[in-house]
Amino acid sequence: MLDNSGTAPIAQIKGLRVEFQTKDGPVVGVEDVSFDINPGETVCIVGESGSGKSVSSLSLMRLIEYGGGEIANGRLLFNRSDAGEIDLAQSDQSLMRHIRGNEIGMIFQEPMTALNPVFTVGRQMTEGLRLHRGLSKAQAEERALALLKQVRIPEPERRLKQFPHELSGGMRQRVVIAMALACEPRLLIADEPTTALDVTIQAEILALMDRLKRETGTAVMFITHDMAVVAQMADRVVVMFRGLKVEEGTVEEIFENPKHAYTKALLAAVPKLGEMKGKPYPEPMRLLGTKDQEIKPIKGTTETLLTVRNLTTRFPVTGGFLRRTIANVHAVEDLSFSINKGQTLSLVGESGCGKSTAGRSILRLVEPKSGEIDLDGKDIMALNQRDLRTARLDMQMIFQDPFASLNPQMQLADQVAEPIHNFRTLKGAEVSKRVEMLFDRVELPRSFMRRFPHELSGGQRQRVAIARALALNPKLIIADEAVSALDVSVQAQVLNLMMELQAEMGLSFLFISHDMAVVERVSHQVGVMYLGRIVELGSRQRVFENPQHPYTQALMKAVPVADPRQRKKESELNFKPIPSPIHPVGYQAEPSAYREVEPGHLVLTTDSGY
Amino acid sequence: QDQGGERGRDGDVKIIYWQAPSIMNPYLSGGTKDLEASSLVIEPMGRYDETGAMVPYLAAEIPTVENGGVSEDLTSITWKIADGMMWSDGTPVTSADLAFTAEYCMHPEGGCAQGAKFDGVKEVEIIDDQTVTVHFNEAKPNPYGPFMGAQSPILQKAQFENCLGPKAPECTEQNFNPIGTGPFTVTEFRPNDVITMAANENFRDPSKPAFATLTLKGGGDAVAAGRAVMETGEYDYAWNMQLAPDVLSKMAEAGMGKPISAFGTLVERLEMNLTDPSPDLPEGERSTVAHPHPILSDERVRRALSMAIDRELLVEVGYGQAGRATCNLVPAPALYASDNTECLTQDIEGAKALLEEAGWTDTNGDGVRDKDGKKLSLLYQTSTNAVRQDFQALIKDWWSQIGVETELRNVDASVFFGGDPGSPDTFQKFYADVEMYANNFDGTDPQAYLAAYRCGNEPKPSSQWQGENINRFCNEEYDALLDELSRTGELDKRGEIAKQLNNMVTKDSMTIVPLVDRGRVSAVSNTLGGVVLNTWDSELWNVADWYRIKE
Amino acid sequence: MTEQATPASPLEADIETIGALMDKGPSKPPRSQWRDVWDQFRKHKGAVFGGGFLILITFTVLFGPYIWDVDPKALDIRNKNWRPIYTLLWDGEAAAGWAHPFGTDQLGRDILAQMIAGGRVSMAVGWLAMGLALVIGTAIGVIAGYFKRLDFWLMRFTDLVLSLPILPLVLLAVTLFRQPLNSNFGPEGGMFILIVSVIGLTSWMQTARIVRGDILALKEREFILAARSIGTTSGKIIRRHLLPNVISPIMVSATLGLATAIITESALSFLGVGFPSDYPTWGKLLADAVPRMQDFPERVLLPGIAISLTVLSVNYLGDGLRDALDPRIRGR
Amino acid sequence: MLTFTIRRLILSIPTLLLISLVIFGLLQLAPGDPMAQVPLTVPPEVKQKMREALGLGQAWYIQYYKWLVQFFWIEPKVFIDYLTNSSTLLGWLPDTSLYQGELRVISWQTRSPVMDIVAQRMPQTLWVVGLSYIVGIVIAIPIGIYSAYRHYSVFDQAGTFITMIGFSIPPFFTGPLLIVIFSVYLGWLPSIYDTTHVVNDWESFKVQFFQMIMPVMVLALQTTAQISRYMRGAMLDNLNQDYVRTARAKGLREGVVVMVHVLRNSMIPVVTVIALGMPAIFGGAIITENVFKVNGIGQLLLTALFANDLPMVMTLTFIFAVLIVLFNLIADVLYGLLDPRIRYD
Ligand SMILES: Nc1ncnc2c1ncn2[C@@H]1O[C@H](COP(=O)(O)OP(=O)(O)OP(=O)(O)O)[C@@H](O)[C@H]1O
Ligand SMILES: Nc1ncnc2c1ncn2[C@@H]1O[C@H](COP(=O)(O)OP(=O)(O)OP(=O)(O)O)[C@@H](O)[C@H]1O
Ligand SMILES: [Mg+2]
Ligand SMILES: [Mg+2]
Repeated sequence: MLDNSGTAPIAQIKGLRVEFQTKDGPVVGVEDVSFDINPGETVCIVGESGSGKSVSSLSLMRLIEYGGGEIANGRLLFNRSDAGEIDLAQSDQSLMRHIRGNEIGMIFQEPMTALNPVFTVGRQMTEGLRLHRGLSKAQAEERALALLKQVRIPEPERRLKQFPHELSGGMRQRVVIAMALACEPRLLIADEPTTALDVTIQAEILALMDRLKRETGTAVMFITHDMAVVAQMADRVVVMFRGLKVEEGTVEEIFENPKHAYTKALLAAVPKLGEMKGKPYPEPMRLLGTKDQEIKPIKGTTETLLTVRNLTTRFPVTGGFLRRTIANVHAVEDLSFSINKGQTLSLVGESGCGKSTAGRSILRLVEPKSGEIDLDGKDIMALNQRDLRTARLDMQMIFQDPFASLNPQMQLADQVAEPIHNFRTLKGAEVSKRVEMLFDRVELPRSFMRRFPHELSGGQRQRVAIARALALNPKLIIADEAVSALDVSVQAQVLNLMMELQAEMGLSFLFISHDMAVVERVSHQVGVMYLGRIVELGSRQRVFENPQHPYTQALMKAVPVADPRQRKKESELNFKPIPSPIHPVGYQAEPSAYREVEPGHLVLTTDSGY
Repeated sequence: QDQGGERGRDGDVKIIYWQAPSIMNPYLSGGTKDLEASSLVIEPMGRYDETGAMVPYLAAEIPTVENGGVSEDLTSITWKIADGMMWSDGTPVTSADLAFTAEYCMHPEGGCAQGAKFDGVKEVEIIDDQTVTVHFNEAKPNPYGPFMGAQSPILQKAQFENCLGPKAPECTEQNFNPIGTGPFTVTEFRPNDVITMAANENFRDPSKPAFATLTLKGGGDAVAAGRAVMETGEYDYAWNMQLAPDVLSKMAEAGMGKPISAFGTLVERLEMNLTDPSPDLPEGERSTVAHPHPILSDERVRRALSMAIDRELLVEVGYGQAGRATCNLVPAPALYASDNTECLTQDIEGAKALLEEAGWTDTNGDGVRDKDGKKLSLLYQTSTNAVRQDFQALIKDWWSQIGVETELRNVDASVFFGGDPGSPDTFQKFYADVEMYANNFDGTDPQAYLAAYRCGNEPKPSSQWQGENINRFCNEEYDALLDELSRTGELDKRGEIAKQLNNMVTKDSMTIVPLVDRGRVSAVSNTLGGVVLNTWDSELWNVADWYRIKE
Repeated sequence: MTEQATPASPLEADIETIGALMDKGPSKPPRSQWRDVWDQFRKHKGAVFGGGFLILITFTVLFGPYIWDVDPKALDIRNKNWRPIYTLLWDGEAAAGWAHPFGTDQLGRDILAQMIAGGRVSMAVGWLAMGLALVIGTAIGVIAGYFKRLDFWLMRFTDLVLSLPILPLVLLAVTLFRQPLNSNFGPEGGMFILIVSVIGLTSWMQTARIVRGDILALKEREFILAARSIGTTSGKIIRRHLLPNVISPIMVSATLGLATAIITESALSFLGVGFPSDYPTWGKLLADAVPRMQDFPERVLLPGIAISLTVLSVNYLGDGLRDALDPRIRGR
Repeated sequence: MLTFTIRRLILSIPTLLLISLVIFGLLQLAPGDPMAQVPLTVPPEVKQKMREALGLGQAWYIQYYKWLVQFFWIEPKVFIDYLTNSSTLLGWLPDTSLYQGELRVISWQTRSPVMDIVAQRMPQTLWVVGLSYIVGIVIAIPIGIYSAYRHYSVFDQAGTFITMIGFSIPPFFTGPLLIVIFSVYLGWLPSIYDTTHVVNDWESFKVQFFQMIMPVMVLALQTTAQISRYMRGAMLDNLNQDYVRTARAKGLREGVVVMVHVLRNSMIPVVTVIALGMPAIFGGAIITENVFKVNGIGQLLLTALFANDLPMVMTLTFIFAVLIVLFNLIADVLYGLLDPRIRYD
């Protein structure tokens, strides 16, 4: 696989430089990048956010022009099977149209928006086939069906007639992959195809791509910043940093013997499942470049801050003539746990299992149906709207998507200051002092205070969200997937920051995530959720080292390991589709009953649906 | 000239009325447009011609005292239908139709718009198949109300029999398509839009009308109507060209048609409010005789206001050949028209002197006269209409020259002329100091017209603000003269009294300040012959005589 | 924290402080938000022209009467129907002269003075009615979109107003309110308030619908939830978070609203229910001149051009402002 | 979707009743008198009699109730009778004869049933105003698309310029202007619309075509200006979406990318805007109809207003209100149909 040296590389990027024209003059997206891709090989491009990975791939498709970019320099040699080698940078758009989709396929970064919302999946899949292959409608549909089967989408016939929003994120991503594969391109570019997905689906998709590559011999250019994924997928790795290629090598070389400082830093920042084995308390990560950092475990206290008992949240599904509720989404079902002061409880689980809803229910941002919430002696459920507002002084939330949770029209300083203004905890010049302090605290330059959210990177935005959550000195912070959207190096920093704050200020966290490695790093307690219920709850050490519930075990298995020598096989994975959380109105959910396997380690005994 | 010939030889004639006719029954609508449209189809016993003289239509002759048609004591009139008069459906016109027409209009629940025409009628007696006698309650010096003129045409009994009183509005078919004796019959009536007609097969003169069909289109505005006749030649005849003279003459230059005009009794006038319209008064006392007008009660002020006006210029600006400066309320017929002309010359200096004399002086030098701390400031209202607005501007200008401040107001015509007692803006309520509009009288006799200014006939709360004595004029002498007029049958004597009455409200007291004797203007295509503009009856009175001029 | 270190190799130094903390370019001195808005606005040529022209027109109608101090209502009947001064270029005989550079109308009123006076009224009516419509439309739209319970009724109320006939409404308003307004603001002021209110009150519906639609979508965005979680009250959520985000459709409504207001006023005048007869507005000048359009084309063209140019410049101004106010576009 | 529609339809009944009450109240309160057009020569007491004959003296609630009964009970009966009696569509059904000569909504001006006149006016209104709407849309959409695609290009600027001028010039000016040019000077087109004209062959079609050009164009100008703005805005919103890039990555031609992928998405808001503009078609165009003497619904309303023909104004306004409510609903439903992401239940 690796030494196809006999055949010529399918694509060669030589000295690529891409510029964007902006109001402040030209901005360089990619400075100088060169690498080759050989047939049947997977080349992973890694690097921090904004390092030019997407720009390089778009340049190869010559789509960069539509985004306002310009290939200022360099050659993009592409080996066409019949017509020999051509320079894509020089070819005209009509030739490019022939190549795009036909000889080079591309999977885009955002599966959610990459599909046209108003056309059926079938329509969008057959388009390229009919264009490039000249198939009739029926033939194209047949081929699309075959493709959907190939990417293992359940009920493929039905999917063809569905619209993108009717599919789950994982299915949509698979449709995009199938579409990119439709004309059996010789080169497939996959731009972070799994970043937005949770572990189980990610594992499925990675396995699928690997299989397809093996079966069709397509060369793959795989862009990601997740080192674990790289370890699972890559033949060769190209490391990019600030628009430059800093290192290139086989996957083993890179992982076992990184040369460049950035690569080392990157690898150091990757949390690895099992690293915390034997340690009872979470501790900050050791990052490169912070030599004098002192690693102290965070113990927290044994004093209870938050107690949640039998929390149930349902969303009504209305329908029928008078808009009556005909069914309920049982998003959170009989949830009980508690968090101690200065400690972190993590909720993990599959997408859609009710983690976010649980977090929001505690803040009563969605109204729970029943249950008790007790925050430091205050009965949250009993509060009226006014007192609830006051109660939120003590509990704050960091939302799942930092970009969505910031007002695009407001300057960051104002957004961070908003809670202070709301509660008038400070006045006048003190407010700006506090905001400056918060920016320093989350290590954002003060010059960012006047910026708008879109002018920041994802990691920076997440810091703003954290700063905002800290503005009122809360006792509890609910961090909903606070780090999932970040690239590893930034993620590590943010995690360290959170732990640092916890150590200093005695904050408690409810940490919601689906990334098991991260959870292992930060939590004192872990709750595994499935279909609205906690199926397993206990101290992090117990749950991770001795998983009892079958779902927890499956979840552990799906986590990709950042080690190229421990690749998972597709056959090892078997996921059941999640059953529907929607039940008719009269449905009586049975209460959860737990068995205590060890002290403080509870496992659900009643039916979880898994 | 018309060579004559068979009926319908000249094809189609197209008439445009910028106000579209909405009904073909003049008894249900007093609107001029409806009256004139229906005059193409239904006819009275006799009509007034362009000189105001009566000509028989369905009647054998016009009844007079001389020929014995009108009784000596003026209490009855006998109409005789000429021989061979036929409805368009071929049945003969009989005295029963006449009697029915009177019954139709006099029905108490019918809301007949021409009720005034049948005022004082005691009964309509059928003498024989072709003769009826109308008996009046008392002596009628002018007995030509019923069955005479465009307002009172004959309806066919057979058609309207079931449409009496409250049933009248339900007879849509009848109201849109009356069977008549006129030169045309309705083919299709589209209310407020277009009427298509065809020549009446049973019309009494076999060579008339010259046109086989007639289209009467409605809608738009006067400019567009004039344009269609005089500039594009799409239409043959356009009604009521109320346009500024320069616009009209410009259109005529296009050479497809020309404006024609004729004078009647319509006078554009200023009415002076003799009572106080001040909003400070309690509602119900504003503009009532309880409070005389603080400024305009003084005859000298009224006179000064009149003297400041240059009527000739008004005519030039507003009406051109369709107007004549006048000082009279009754400008015609000659028999009743007073000959006073003294107001025709503008006299700014005289007006100023008169105001000085009345005690109005400009003490603070702001250009507006005052007296006892009260400014000589007037509110001048009229209905919305381009010419009236020009008049307002000009008159305001002149009045400012003599030190009178004027506030202008124009009110939508449907409100101004509507009698809604709830609205403060009607001309009857007269919540202003001066107002301007035009009025005339039907036919040739001004008695009822002059009787409007009788004491007590003013609009007031107790009469729901209805009443015709708009100025709240009150003069015993005037009332006595009116009584005398109603007793007098002799024409010359009547003329004398009418002139005297006219002078009392205009020249002598300046209660009414006449401005312009407004003629009717219509536009007629150069290819349309036989048109004689008539202001005393329907404009389309002689449509049977119209013909196409062949090049 | 991040800007002071100056290590040997920039790349190495960057790695020292990995990640998101550094700007690649030199960090620019902080600038005020309004500077940015202004900079972006300045780059939009149309907007600058539009704004400039609007200022010019506003100044002309505001201060014109002091420079060209002819009374627009003064009649000069001997000098009626003058042509504009430029007709002398090809027709030496024409009645024209510097006394009335734009000519006079059929009563000898100076057209230049009338244009200036008319502009004052038209611009005032346009701006005020548009402002009123915008305020009402935005308020109703925001409330309907934000408070689910009120939505149905407010939208049906919008339907109701949409179906009200404007002419009887004007007449009714005149009847009911002229007297009190007259006594408080004078006849012209009173009528002005009346017309502005009626136009404003009957033209907010489009804005309301659009704003409501946008608010409904915005409300589901997470930053609104975030704002609630940090204790922002509903009023402040609307003011700080929702309104700035619907500025773009509001701008479009404003542009169209100004034009509609000026035209509605002129249509009312045309139908005879607008301002008093001697109260010039562009719309009325235009309507009055239509019958004499062949002889005196300038009388329709002057107000016509004035209206069009105003509307056009407001449109460009709106485009520019919208771009300038949107930080996402401004960043580019 | 169906239940949503039915639910909204049912809820719109009380709304419409309320609207009818408000309109009725407004018209009752508004000043004006149906007798205003009767000449002053007719004495006041006669006018008073005429008013009484029109039923004007009654209390407002009695008048309102009468109107309600007439409009909602008697007129539908007449309509059903018409359907089963003389319409070609349902003429085969047995004659229903529901209408027993009760009093219908009668116009004060013409003393004839309002609905008959409305039915008479509908064809020309639909022809002229409807066609102008279609023409306007047909012109506007390409302009909007191309302006957005070539954002800030010369074409975009010129398009904006012309549409804005079109939008800002009132029809009472453009109408006479066109008449002066094309009817007076050039003599190509008639200045007066013939509502009785029947199209039955090529010649008469040409006549119809010529008489429709000017009013249609004057009206289309306004539509074009508005719709092209919306179209441009919607296109701009969609051109930068990710799925556009996906479409390009499939190797589709620009034409297909823009005209299929982007256009389809952009049409969603535009189609609803178009639907919302529909009631105005049935409502006619007051000034334009008047200028060209098209005498459709708009002119009918105008004359009725000036004649204070309350039953006519009331009925027309209410029909208009019904259409507005209906088309608002249609717009919402269309939105749901066109955008698969929106589900109403
Ligand atoms: N349209 C654009 N206009 C201006 N600058 C751009 C544009 N697109 C990308 N850039 C710049 O180009 C650089 C590289 O961006 P690119 O999207 O390739 O990053 P990336 O490596 O894909 O990051 P991520 O992991 O966040 O997707 C960044 O600095 C970015 O700001
Ligand atoms: N507002 C809502 N109305 C109806 N159903 C909802 C609503 N919010 C969430 N749900 C449903 O509740 C369930 C739980 O959703 P939730 O967002 O809590 O999942 P999650 O565990 O946070 O998933 P993810 O990892 O994707 O964020 C899902 O089935 C979701 O579809
Ligand atoms: Mg990227
Ligand atoms: Mg979530």
